[in-house]
Amino acid sequence: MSAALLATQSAATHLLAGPVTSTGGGETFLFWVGASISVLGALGLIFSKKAVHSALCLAGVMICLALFYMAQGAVFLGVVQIVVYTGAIMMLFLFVLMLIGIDAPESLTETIRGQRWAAVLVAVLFGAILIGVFAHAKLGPFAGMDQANAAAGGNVPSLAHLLFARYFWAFEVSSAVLITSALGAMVLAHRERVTARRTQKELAADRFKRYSKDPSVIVTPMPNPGVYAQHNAVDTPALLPDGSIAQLSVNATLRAQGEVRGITPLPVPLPHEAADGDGASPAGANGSGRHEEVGA
Amino acid sequence: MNPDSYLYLSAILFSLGALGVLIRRDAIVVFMCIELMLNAANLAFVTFSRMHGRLDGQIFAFFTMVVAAAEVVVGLAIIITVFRTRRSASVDDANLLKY
Amino acid sequence: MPPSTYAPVAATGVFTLTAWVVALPMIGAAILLLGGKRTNAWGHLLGCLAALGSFALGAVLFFSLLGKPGDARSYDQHVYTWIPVPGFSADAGFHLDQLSMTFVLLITGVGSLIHIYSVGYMAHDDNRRKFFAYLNLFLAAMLVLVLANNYLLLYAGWEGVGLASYLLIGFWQHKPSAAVAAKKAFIVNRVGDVGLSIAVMLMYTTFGGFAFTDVFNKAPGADRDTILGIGLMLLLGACAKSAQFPLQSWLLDAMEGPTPVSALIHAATMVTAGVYLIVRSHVIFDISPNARLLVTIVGAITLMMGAIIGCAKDDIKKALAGSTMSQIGYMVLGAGLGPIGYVFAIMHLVTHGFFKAGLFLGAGSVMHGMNDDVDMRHYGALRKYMPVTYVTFGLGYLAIIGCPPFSGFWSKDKIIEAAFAQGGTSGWVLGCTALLGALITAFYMTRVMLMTFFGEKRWVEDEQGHEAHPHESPKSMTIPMILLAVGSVFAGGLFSIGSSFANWLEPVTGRAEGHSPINTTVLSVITLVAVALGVGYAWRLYGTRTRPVPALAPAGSPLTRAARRDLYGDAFNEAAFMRTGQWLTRLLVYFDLRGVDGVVNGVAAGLGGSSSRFRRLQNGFVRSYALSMFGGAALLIAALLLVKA
Amino acid sequence: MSAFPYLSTTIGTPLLGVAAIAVLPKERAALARPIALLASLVALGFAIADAVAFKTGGPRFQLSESYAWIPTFHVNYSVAVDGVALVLILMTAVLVPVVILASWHDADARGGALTPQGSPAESKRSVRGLFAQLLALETLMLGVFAATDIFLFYVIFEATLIPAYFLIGSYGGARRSYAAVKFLLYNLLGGLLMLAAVIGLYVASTHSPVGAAFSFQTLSKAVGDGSLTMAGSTEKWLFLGFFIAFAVKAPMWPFHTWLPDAASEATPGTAVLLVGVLDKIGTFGMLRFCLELFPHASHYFTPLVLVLAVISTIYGALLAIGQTDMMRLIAYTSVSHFGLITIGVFALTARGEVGATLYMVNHGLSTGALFLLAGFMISRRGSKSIDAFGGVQKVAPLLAGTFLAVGLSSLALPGLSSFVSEFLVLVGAFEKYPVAAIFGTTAIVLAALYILWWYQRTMTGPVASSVEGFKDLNRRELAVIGPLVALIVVLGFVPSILTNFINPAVSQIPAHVQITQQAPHSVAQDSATQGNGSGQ
Repeated sequence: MSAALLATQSAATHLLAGPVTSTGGGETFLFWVGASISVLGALGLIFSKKAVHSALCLAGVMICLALFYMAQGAVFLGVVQIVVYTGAIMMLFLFVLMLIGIDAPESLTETIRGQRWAAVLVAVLFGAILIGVFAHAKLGPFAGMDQANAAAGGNVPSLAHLLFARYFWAFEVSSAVLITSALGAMVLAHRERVTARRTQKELAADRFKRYSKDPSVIVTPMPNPGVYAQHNAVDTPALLPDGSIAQLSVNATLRAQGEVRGITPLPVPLPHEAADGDGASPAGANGSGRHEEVGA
Repeated sequence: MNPDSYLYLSAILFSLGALGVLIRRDAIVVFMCIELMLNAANLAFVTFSRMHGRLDGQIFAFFTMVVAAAEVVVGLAIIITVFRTRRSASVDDANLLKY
Repeated sequence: MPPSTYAPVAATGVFTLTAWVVALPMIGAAILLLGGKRTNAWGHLLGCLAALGSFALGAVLFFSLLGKPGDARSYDQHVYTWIPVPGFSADAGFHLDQLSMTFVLLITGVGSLIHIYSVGYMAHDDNRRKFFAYLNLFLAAMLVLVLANNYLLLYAGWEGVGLASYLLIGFWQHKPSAAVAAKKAFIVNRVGDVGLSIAVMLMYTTFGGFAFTDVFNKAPGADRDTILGIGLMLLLGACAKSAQFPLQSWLLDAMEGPTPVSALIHAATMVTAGVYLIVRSHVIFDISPNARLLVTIVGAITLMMGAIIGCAKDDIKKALAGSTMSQIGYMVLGAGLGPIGYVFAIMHLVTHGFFKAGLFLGAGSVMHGMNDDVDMRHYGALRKYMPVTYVTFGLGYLAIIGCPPFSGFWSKDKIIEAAFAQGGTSGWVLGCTALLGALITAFYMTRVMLMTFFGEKRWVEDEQGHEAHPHESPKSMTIPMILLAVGSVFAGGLFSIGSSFANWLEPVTGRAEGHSPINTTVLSVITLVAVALGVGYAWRLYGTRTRPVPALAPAGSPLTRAARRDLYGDAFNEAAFMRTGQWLTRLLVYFDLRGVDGVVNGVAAGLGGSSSRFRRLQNGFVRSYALSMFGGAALLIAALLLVKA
Repeated sequence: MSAFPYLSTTIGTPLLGVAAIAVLPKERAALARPIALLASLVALGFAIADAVAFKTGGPRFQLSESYAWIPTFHVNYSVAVDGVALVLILMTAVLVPVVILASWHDADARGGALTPQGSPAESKRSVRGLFAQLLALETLMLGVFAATDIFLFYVIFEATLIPAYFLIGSYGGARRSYAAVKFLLYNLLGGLLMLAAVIGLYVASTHSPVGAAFSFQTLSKAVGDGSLTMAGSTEKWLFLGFFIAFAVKAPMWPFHTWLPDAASEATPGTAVLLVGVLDKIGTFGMLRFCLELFPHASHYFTPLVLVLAVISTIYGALLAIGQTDMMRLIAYTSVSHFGLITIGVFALTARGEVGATLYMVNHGLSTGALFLLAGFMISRRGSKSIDAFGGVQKVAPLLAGTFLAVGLSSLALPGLSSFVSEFLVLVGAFEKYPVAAIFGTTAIVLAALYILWWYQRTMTGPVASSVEGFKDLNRRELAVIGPLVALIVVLGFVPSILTNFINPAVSQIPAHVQITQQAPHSVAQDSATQGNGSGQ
């Protein structure tokens, strides 16, 4: 990271030299490395099965882009890119990913007939056209940012001058957009309660009603996870008096994910000890910390 | 290296983002691909800004970020809402509005 | 000599009664048709009265005409302007001259007799009132036809008689055969009507009008080809109406109608309208020898066809109908000969009107007595049971075979003579044909006579098992027969005394003396020999006791079989027109449904189908939409680039 | 502008009837019938008053009224009549009361002529709706003939589709919705082409010295004096836009296939209005708009139009012969008759135009009567098939008699009205296009064939078992058919009742249309100048 920053610095100083048609070696190096990473990242974004991997790939691409911004004299934007985009927005993505608990890998089998090859074709075509456009455009030499940045004494003051003068109205409107979107998100995420909240009394009565029909229903509170010398985490099941594991004491989500910590069985008791009913097998002294799958 | 290369990179990234939108079904990934497209556009803005020696391009990229942020917020909220009711975030599952 | 310019004077005084000649039967028909059942009781009397009144008016007009000099007997009466249109004005106007006067007398005279006859003949029919209404309608239409002073009104009358004929042939509508025959008659006549209407249109475009004054006075100045066209179209009309080859097929079927109808319409009057048309349009035919030639050919062919058919038919009415065809063939032949024949064609027409009406009424009387059986093989020996019928029928028979001094002799002989007088090859061919026709006429009429009134009784029970009880018909039927028999006996002679009839008509039709290559007296003798041969042969076949008439028709020679089938006229029509027509309509119905409508429905179905296929593109997958948007964007950019470049 | 708004009163009267029916309470719905009859009779009275007020020697367009409607586009509510429009208005006003009387029971649960079995759905047919729509249709039909503003004409032309669509679709037979949709789509297609042409004409007028106008008189005058000139191709396209709309309406081969379906599925009353009046808008439009606004294009397209018209004439007649359904048969005869009318219109002679106009009226009367009589038969027997009848004349002689009279008029028997018009059409065409006329004359034979064969199969022969117990015409039916038969006979003998109106109108058609007014060149002058010499 620091090497990249250094490269950025050198590129930035080089840029101050004026109109260019070719960049310096530092920026060239940065570009080729960054471009490779970002293209690979983009490909990873598209083709990774797990959404989390995609998100990470995207974050990588964004960081590369932030470096490019800086290298091109948009220092403020580069920082914002990292702080806002990579920091905030990507985190929002990850947060939502976790919130809705999607971690099952998405099947990449295409269901719409012809969609995939058509999409590839159109994308290639579009990219080719765009590249063709750029290739044929009379772009001329690059003016560089030095004059513009220097106008108000640096990149940030210059941007501020522009933003709060010429683009003031747009700036205000964008704030309205942000507020509206925040409101919208709240409205959308809000779940309207359609029935009155059920009191504890009602819940208890209900529970017993169900118990009367189905004895397997548990009317008592769920057992707490186990608390042992070995572990006291939520994924550690409690032991029942007979030494067996109380599955119910572990959170259902963890159970479903098979994340229930195993326990090292205690040394097998002597037959006379077994006779007095203490068949439980407390955790062995040699219990390791490794996870073990517990057969259900 | 010619600074035009940034533009080519931007084009490639944009197309890849679009490709992702077209072939991925997970709404969140689709959203990410959209972000990629926006970022590709931003890169082009910054490059053009440098080309013309004016800051307006950067301002534009700045606004793009604002809009992207707003869009992500609302979009993710929609995804959550949809997920709540349908237990699915696949864009293909929401296909009732058709012929 | 062709007559001088056609210049009728406006009718005044007594001649304004002309319109009433037409109006009386028309009013009669209107009252009887609109009055409905209320007029049932006295309807037939009103019908007779209208006919007699018309006849009386005709007589008055006749004697008034006689009081004028020969070349001043032409009157025009304008009643009202029928169709007033810029550049086209069709009058309802009447023209009275010797020719139309002759017809008025024939039509109203014979018509009145047949009205009277029908009182008895139709006494048992529930619809007698309607019958008389139709008869009156016929009289009115026929009078319009012969009295019209322009071709359009003539055409109206022409179609009017066609309608009356249709109504009367199909009078017994519950008989499918009658209904079919009626329809056939009307449709075949319509083919002729096309000819007549095209003729009228040609006249209009050529002469700027179709009144007789326009046509007759301007025809000599017109283009010869146009005149020929008009002549041919008129001939087409005449062929249909007068049952001439090739439109002869309807007449034999028309015998499905009640017998008085056959007598009046299909023997005496309506079928002769074609002859009237040709003679009336003599100016046209005078100019165009080619048209005339075709007329004679048609006449000669029909003459022979009718005669041959008449020989083979066992149905008494059909035998007589064949005879009618043949006799009208004579008239058409006569008319086609031009000025030398016009007069005799009309004279034969009148005498034929008498004797053929008499013959038909006699046949009706026989049928009346024989439970409406028409098969002559079931007759025989009726002379003892129906003496009046026998005598009147016999007189008509003598008239038609041309036995002197009966009517037919005078008129037919003249036509044969005129045919020879035509000269050249055509004269010989036509003359010989006419002569042969006379022979065959004698044969088949003798056959009818012998099979009906002589020989053994061959009566059979009818379908209900009623035995035939031949009896003489009531007075109302016999009196008209007697009167017509008188006409058949004397009319020809009267007309020929001092060429009175020829002189009477000459101002209208013009007249030319022909020069027969054979001496007229010799020719008459030859004709009589031919007649005698025909009679003798028939006697040998049917008259001698040794060879009784078989009750069932023998197979006969191919010619006989062909004649029984009307010389395959119907078979030809059926194959050539009916079958192809049915095939064509069926094809077109299919084409309309699958082709024209199919294209329309196909376009609709195609649009509907493709839209429901396009609808499938709306598959609900947002990615699919995004793909098309993206593709569209790519295309747009590409298009922009292309346009820019 | 006349002091009394004759035409608007005539046009508006049926609308008053509609309003009266609309406020009828549901339980008094049966009153809709007498109200409708009354309204249509009053309208007939006003129509006769129009005819009386019309001065036959006066200017071409009379009784004109004009009020601004959409001033921005120079659209006016302008109505006026010439003789041609006047006789068509009279015909419409005569036919509507007759149709209303004939449709008396068409909305009944079981009385519908086409639905003798009366499925439960049929009982929902609204009496008020039927008669209100008949009256509304009358208003539109009267208006379309009276309109002299082209935009107004177009609007009414299209508006007639609305009640007609519902009349077919709500009160028709089993396949009524198919027929109604087909009718609507076909006519809408034509109407859209016409709309394009109307707009095109307007645009053309804005570029001319006349200035923007929709007024028919203004445009016609401008076309005549050369101030409105269109490029040749423009004129042809505009002509085609109008002509195709009218050809669909008329209906001409090959645009005719909607008619048999519509006519056979509609109630007889609706069929009468459809074929008797609505289709006349097509031929009326050709006569008034196509010829007068686009004279060069009309002349250019005349051969094509005549060929199509001749095909229609023969094709319609042949198909009529091949039909087994009575209503379809009549529809095809109409295709044939409309072919003849079109021949008359495009003959471009005074005879042809007068004949065509007369034909429109006579066809309305005779075909209308045929439809109604067929309807009477169908309502008795419950079948439209010809084979279902036989020997009707024995049990219902009056029905058979009137049928024959009307049928004879349809086959143009002299003495009945159609003859006059048919002959005029053929003569008018013969002057200029003898070949077309000669082909047209085949209709004389074919018409006899389809009418008489139909008569033979249904009316004559032994009484079919299904026909036994047929009642003869009742009083209402007599009142329906009597006036029509009387008119057919009277107009056959005295067509001058109508030609008095039509002749001046035709002779006042502007000269630029190049209608041959004079009688054909006569050889009389030749022979007069050449003395007594023979012709060439």
